[in-house]
Amino acid sequence: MALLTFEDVHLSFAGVKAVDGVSFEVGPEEGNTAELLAVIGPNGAGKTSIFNVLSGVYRPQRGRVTFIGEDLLLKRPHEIAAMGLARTFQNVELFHNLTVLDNLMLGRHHHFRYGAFAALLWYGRARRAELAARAKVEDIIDFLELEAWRRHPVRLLPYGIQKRVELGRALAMEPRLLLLDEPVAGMNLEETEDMARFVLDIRDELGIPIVLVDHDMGLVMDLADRVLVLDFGRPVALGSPAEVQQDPKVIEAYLGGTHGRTE
Amino acid sequence: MKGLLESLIRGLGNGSVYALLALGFVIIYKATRVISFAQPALMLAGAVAVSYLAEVTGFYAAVLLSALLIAGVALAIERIAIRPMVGRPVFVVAIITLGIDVVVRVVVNAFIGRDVRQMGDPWGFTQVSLGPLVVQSRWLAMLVVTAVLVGLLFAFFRFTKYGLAMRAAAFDQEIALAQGVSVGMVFALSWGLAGFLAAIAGMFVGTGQGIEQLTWVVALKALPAIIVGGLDSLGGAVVGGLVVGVVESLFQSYQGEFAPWLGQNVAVVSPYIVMLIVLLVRPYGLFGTREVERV
Amino acid sequence: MAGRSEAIRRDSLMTIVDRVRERARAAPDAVAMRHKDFGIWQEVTWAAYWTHVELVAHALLALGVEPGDRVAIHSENRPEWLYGDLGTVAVRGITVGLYPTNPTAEVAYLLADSGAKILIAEDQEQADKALAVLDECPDLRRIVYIEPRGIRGRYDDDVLMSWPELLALGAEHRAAHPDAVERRMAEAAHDDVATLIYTSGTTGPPKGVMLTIGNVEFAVDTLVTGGGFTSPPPSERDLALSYLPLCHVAERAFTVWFNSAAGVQVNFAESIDTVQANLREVQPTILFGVPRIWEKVLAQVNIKLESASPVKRAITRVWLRVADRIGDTLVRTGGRHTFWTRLAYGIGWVFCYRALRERLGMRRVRYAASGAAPIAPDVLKFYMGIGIPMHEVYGMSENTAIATANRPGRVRLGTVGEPHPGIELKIDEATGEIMTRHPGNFAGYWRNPRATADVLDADGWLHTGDVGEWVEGTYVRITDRMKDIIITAGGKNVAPSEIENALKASPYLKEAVVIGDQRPYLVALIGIEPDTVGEWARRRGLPYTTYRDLSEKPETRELVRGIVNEVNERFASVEQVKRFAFLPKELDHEDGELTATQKVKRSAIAKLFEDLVEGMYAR
Amino acid sequence: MTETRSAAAQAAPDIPTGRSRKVRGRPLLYTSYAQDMALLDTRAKRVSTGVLVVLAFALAVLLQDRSLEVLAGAYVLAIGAIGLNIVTGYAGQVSLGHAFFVAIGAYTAAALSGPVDGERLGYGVAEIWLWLPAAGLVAAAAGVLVAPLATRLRGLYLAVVTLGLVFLGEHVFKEWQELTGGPGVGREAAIPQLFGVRLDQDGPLGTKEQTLYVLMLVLLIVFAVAARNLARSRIGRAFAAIRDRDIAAAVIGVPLTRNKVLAFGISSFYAGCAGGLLYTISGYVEPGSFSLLMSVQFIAMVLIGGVATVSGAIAGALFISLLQPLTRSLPSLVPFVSGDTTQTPNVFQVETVLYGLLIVLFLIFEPRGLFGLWIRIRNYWKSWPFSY
Repeated sequence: MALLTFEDVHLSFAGVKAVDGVSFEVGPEEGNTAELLAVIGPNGAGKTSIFNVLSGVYRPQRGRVTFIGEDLLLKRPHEIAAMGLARTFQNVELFHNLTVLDNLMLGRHHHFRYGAFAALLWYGRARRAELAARAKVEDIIDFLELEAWRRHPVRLLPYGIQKRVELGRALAMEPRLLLLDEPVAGMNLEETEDMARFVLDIRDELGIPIVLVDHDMGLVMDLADRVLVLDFGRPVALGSPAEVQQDPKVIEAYLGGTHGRTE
Repeated sequence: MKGLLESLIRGLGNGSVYALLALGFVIIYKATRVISFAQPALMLAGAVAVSYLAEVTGFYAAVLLSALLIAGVALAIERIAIRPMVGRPVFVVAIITLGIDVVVRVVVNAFIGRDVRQMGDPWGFTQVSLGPLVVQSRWLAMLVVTAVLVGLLFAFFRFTKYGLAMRAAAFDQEIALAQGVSVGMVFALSWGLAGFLAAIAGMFVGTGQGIEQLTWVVALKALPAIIVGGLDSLGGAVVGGLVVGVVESLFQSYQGEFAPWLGQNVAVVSPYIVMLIVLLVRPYGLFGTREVERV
Repeated sequence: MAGRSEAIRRDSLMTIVDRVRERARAAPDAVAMRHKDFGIWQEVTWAAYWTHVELVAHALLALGVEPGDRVAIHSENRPEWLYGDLGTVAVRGITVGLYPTNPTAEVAYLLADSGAKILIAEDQEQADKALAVLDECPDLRRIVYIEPRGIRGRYDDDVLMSWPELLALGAEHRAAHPDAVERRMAEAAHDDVATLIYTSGTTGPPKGVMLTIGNVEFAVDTLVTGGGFTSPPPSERDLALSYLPLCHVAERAFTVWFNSAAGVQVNFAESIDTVQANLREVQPTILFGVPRIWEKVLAQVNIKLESASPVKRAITRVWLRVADRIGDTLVRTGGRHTFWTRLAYGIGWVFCYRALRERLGMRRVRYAASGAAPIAPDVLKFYMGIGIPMHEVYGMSENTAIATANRPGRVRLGTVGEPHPGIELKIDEATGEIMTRHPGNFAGYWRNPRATADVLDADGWLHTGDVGEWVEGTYVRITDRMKDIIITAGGKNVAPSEIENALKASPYLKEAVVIGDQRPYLVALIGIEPDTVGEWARRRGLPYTTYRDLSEKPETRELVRGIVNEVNERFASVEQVKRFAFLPKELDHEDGELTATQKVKRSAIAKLFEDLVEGMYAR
Repeated sequence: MTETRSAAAQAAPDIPTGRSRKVRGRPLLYTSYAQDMALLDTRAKRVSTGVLVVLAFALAVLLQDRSLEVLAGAYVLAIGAIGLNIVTGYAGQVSLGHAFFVAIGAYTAAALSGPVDGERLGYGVAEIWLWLPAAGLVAAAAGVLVAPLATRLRGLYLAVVTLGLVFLGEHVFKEWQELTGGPGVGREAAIPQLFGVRLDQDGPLGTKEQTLYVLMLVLLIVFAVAARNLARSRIGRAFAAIRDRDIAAAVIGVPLTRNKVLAFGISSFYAGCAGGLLYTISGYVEPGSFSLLMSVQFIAMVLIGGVATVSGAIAGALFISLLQPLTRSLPSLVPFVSGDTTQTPNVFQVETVLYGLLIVLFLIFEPRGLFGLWIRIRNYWKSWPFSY
C-alpha cells in the first residue's frame, strides 16, 4: 500500500481554484528504496497549496488524503507532524530568535514524553530525554554540516544556511515522509549543489521518501524518480522525468510556455 | 415600555460617545495595526481642555479648540513615540501607548485636582420631552453630534484624497506605498483624527456630572465596543459602541429587578460580558475580517 | 650512517608504537587525545588509543601487509589518522600521508609512486579520487573508508572496506593470533622505513622522503624528550591542537611524536570552518603554525580592531604599541623579559593582552613555533609583544625536521635559531648552502637513488638547498633557496624571498612573486589579501563584486603602489621592484599554483601568467 | 544517522571508552552534553551566582527591618513577574490580566488560612505548604479556563480580553464582601505558618521581617530555577516557537492549544502564589489593589527587566519596587515634590509618571530591558578588545 495517497483534491479560495482535481501516490511500492516525487509547475500552479493541504494548514473542499492508512483531512497540523510527515517551507519559516540547536530540538518536540512538572524540575526523565535528544540533533548537525553555526540565532545566518537548518529541523522529526518546498530557491550554484547532495543522501542513506516542489527544471529532472506537472492547479502529467519531458502537454503548458524557466 | 424606550435612548446616547472613542481606536488600528491605549488619556485631556477653555471662549468654541488641541497632542505623540517604532512588533507599540497613557493621565489629573470639575456645558441634566418620553437633552445632543461626525468621517474616507489614501494603506500598506501614499502621513492623520474624536467624546462624558480623575475609565468601554464590532471595521465600531451603550443602559435599568443575584453595579462590567460572549462565537468580532495566514 | 644504526641493539629501540603501548599500560585512563564530534569533545584514553592501534595492526596483518609495505592515509586530521599511522608502523609497514587537498591526478601519482597496498580514505570525496585512478595503481588492494556517508549502500566495489569492518577484521585476527602484532613489533629494526613524506615539489614532481624508525627516534630524542623546542620539555599537562596536514613532517612531529613521546594531549578540531572557535575552546599550550597562519591571525586582529568601537580601538592601539616596544626589547634580549617589560606587560595584561590572547585561543600558549617557510620578523615581534613566546624553527623532511631552532630565552629575530645540540651543521663557504649531518638525515628518496645522490653526499652531509649565513657566530639566517636566486641581466645576484617577505609583511598582500632572472629589472606578481583589502574597500565605500574586480580597482592599485614604494626604499636600486601586476585569481593547490603546503610554485606561476609578466617588460 | 555515530563503537565493543571530565582552565571545552547543557555552564557563572545568593541571604542580617520588608515584597513581585514573563515573554501571549490571577491567589490563600469563625470566609489552614500550592492551583485553574479564548484569539484581541478580566475581577471582588471585605475595608491576608511556627511574627529565626525575607528569598530562588528549567525544556522551546511563528510551530508538531493552555496555567500558578504571599507582609488585602494599574506594573517589570528572561523579570521587579522608596524620599530632596496626595506634584504622581516613562523609554531605546543592558555590558567586556 502506498505511504501517501492524494486523491482528486479540490481546493479553492474565494472562487480561485488553487488545487483542481490533483491525484498522486508516494511509494514505497515494492522493495524498500525510498522514492523522490517532484511536483513542478509555474508560480501559482498550486504546488505549495498541495503541501498546505498535506500538513493540515488548508482544508480542501473535496478529495481524499491518506497517510499510512489514516485520513489526513481529519487531523490537525501537529497531529499530522506526529504521524511522521515533515516539511520545509518556501520562505524559510524558522524561529528566528532561537539558535540552530533550539530550532532542531523543536523538530523533536513530539518525540518527548515528559510533562510540565518534570520540565520545571529538570530532573530524571526530563534531563535524560533532553540529553538524548541533543545527541540525536547532533547527528543531524553532522549530517548537514552545520557545526559552525550551532549556537547562532538563525536570523543572523545566511539564507542558504537557513534553508539547511530548516531541512535539519524537518529531519529531526524523524519523518516517514519529507515534503520539501522549493529547497534551492534563492540559492547560488554552490549552495544548490550542496542541497542536492543532502537531498539525495536523505533519500538513499536515510531511506526517507521525499516529495519535492520546485520550478527549477534542471534540478528536478536530475533528482526525481517521478515528476508531477501542474498548471493552474490542474495536473498535466505524471511520470518519469524522461516521459514527462517528452509529453506534448507539458511542453505546451510549461516548457514552451511564457513562464517557463531556463535551466 | 416607556421606561424601556427611555433607557434605550440613554443607551444610544452614551453608546454614541463610545462609538466616537471606538472610531478613534479603529482608525489608528487600521492605519498602524496597533490598539492605542492612549485614547483614555486623550479623552480626559479633551474634557479638561474644554472645562478650562469654556471659561474664556465660551463652550462651543472651547469644544472646537480643544478638539484641535488634542488632535495636535496626538500628532505630537505619534511623531515622538510611535513613528520611531515602525516595524517593531505591534505588541511593543501597544505597550508604549499604555505607557503614554499613564504619563499623560497624571499630567491631566494635575489639572483636574481632587474635586469634580464642571464643564460649563449648556445641557447639564436638563430634560426634554419626546412625545411621552422624558429624556436628557445631552443624550440627544450626543446622538446628533455623533451622527453628524460619523457622516462627515465616512464622507472623508470615501471622497477625499487623504481618506482614500488611508483606506488604501489600511488595505495593503505595501501596495499603498508603491502607489505613492506616504505612510507617515497616514499614521499622523490617523492619530490626529483619533485625538479629535477622543476630545469630543471627552466633552460629552464630562457633561452632566462633570469630570474627575476616574472619568478616564469610561474610555475603556470603547475597548469591548471595538472587539464586539471587530478591530478593523469602522462600521463595526459604531455598532459596537451603540450595542455597548444600550446593553449597559439596560443592565442599569433592569438587572437589579430581573437578576439581583449578579450583585450590584453589574452594569459597569456588562460591556465586557457582552464582549466575551461575542468572542466565543466570533473570534474576530461581528464585522472584523479574519486574518489568513500564509506559509 | 647505515653502519651506525646497525650498532644500536634492538632492545634499546623504543618506537612511537612502543611508547603508546607503554602509556596505555601506565596510565590507561588518562586522556591521549580529544576530537570534537557531535558537538562535544570526545575523549580517547591511552587504553582506547592502544586498542585501536592494535586492532588496525591486526587488520593490516590479516590483509597481508608485509614489512616494508606501504599504507597510504588520505584524510583530515583525526584520531583514525593516528590509529592508521601507528598500526602501520606496528606491523613494520610504511605510512604515506596524502594531503586532503591533493587533486585526483596527484593522488594517482602518489599512490602509484609509493606503490601503496592499502589506502585509508577519509570519506566519499577522497575514496572517489582513488577509485577514479584505480587502474594506474596496480598495487592498491584495499580502500578503507572512515566515513560511510555516500559510500555505504551506493558503492558496490570489492576494493572498498569500511572502518568498522577493518576493526572487526582486526578483532577477528587478534582472536586467532593474539600475539601476532607483538611479534611483528619485536622484529622492528632501526633502519626500517617508518614513513614516506612526500616533498611538496615546488620544482619537480613530489619525491618520497624515507624516514626510518631510527630517524624518528632521533627526532623524538632531540626535539621532544630532549627539549629541543620547548623548555621545560612537553608533558602530559600540555595540550595541542592538530589542524595542519599530518603528512607534513612538522605537524607529524607536533601531533604524533609529541603525543606518544611526551604524552601531550592532542585535540582535533571539529571541521575546517571551526578551527578558530575550537582553538578558543582548547586554549592549547603548545602551538605550531606556518607563516601563512600567523599572518592571517594578525590580519584578523587588525580587521576586527578596525571595526571595534572607538574606545576599544584607542585603548587597544595604545597597548599594541606598548606590545611593540616590549617586542623590541624582547628581540634585543633574545626573549627574556626585563623588569620594565614585565611591568608594562603586567599592566597591559589586565587591559588588553589577556583578553586578546583569550580571543585568539592563545591565552595559555607557553610555546609557539613558526616553521616550514620564512616569516616576516614584524609578525613574530607582534606575538612576542602580546606575550606569546614565538620561535622560528627550521628543518626539513630530509633531516626529520632537525636543524635549527630559536630556543626559549635565546630568540634572535630574522634567524632560524641555533643548531640543535649534538648535530653537525655547516654552511658551504663557496655557495653558502646549509648542510646538516646527524642520525636524523633521511635514508634516501623512495625509489629515486639519483635524486638521493644529489642531496646526500658521500660524507653523509645533507645538502638542504637553502642559502644561509651565520649571525653572531651561532645563529643561522636563511637568505634564499638555491634555485630561486635571481641573476639579473646586469649580472647582479638577488634573493627574491627577502623582497617577497618584505612585501607580504603588509596585511593587504597575500602573495608576492618577484621575477627578474635574465631580465633588465625586477617585477612582481601581487595577490591581495581579500579579507583585509575587502574591509579597507568597505570602509572607503568602494563597492566590489569579486576578487578580480577588487584587485582591478584603481584605488587598490594606489594602495599597493604605496606598499611597494615603501618596501623599495629598504632595498638597493637593483633589488627594487620596478613594476607589478595583480594575479587575476586567488592561488590554489587544486589548480596547481600552490603546493599542498601552500607554497607558491614559482615555475608554474611564471608560466601560467606569462602574459602578465611579459606585459610588465613590454614597452 | 545514528549509524554514523555508533559505527566505530559498534564494531569493536571491547574498546575502552573515556569518562567525560572537565579540563581545568578551559571553560568552553565540554566533554559531555550534560556539561554543555547545564544551567550554569561555566565556572564563572557558578561562582558569580553563588556569590549573589550568599550575599542575598547575608542581607537578612545586614539590613534594617524596614529595608528587608521592601526587599521581601520585591521578591514576591519577582515571582509574579516571572509568571507574567512565562505567558507574555516566552509564549508571546499578551496578557493585561495578571492582576486578576494575583487576586485569585491572594484570596484563596487568605480564605484558606483565615480563622474559621472570623468576620470573613476562613478555613483555618495556616500551614504555608498547604495554602501556597492551593493558591497557585486555583489561580492556575482560572488561567486554564481563560486559555481556550487565547487559542482562538490573536495578538491584541487577547490583550483586550485579558484587560476585561481585570475589570470583571475587580467588580466581583468589590461585591463579594464575605470573602474580601469590600472596597475600603478589605480583610486580613494569608497567615504564613510553617509546622506550627508563625513566620510573620518575631520568633526563634529572627524578627518578623528577617523571617519573611528569608522565606521569600528561598521561594524566589525555587520559582526562578523552576522557570529557567521550564524555559530550556521542550515546553519552553514550544512556547518560543509559538511566539515566533505559530503556524510553523504547529506544522512541526507543537500542539498550539495545549501549549497556550499550559502557558496560561503555569503563568497563573506563579501569579497565584505571588498573590498569596504578597499580602502576608502587610497582613492586609484590599480588593481595590487588583486594578489595571497592578497589571501595568507587572508589565513594566517584565519590559523594564527584560522580556523572556528570568533574571530580567527579577531585575525588573527589584527595580520597580525600589523605585517606590526612592520616590517616597523625594520630598526631602526636591522641594517642589510633595508627600501629600492632595498636593501637586506629589510622590504618587511622580511614581506613576516614572512607570509610564520608563516603559516608553526602555521600549524605544533598549527593548531587551535591564537584561539587555547587562548583556550589552557583558558583551562589551567579553568581546574585548574587539567588538564582536
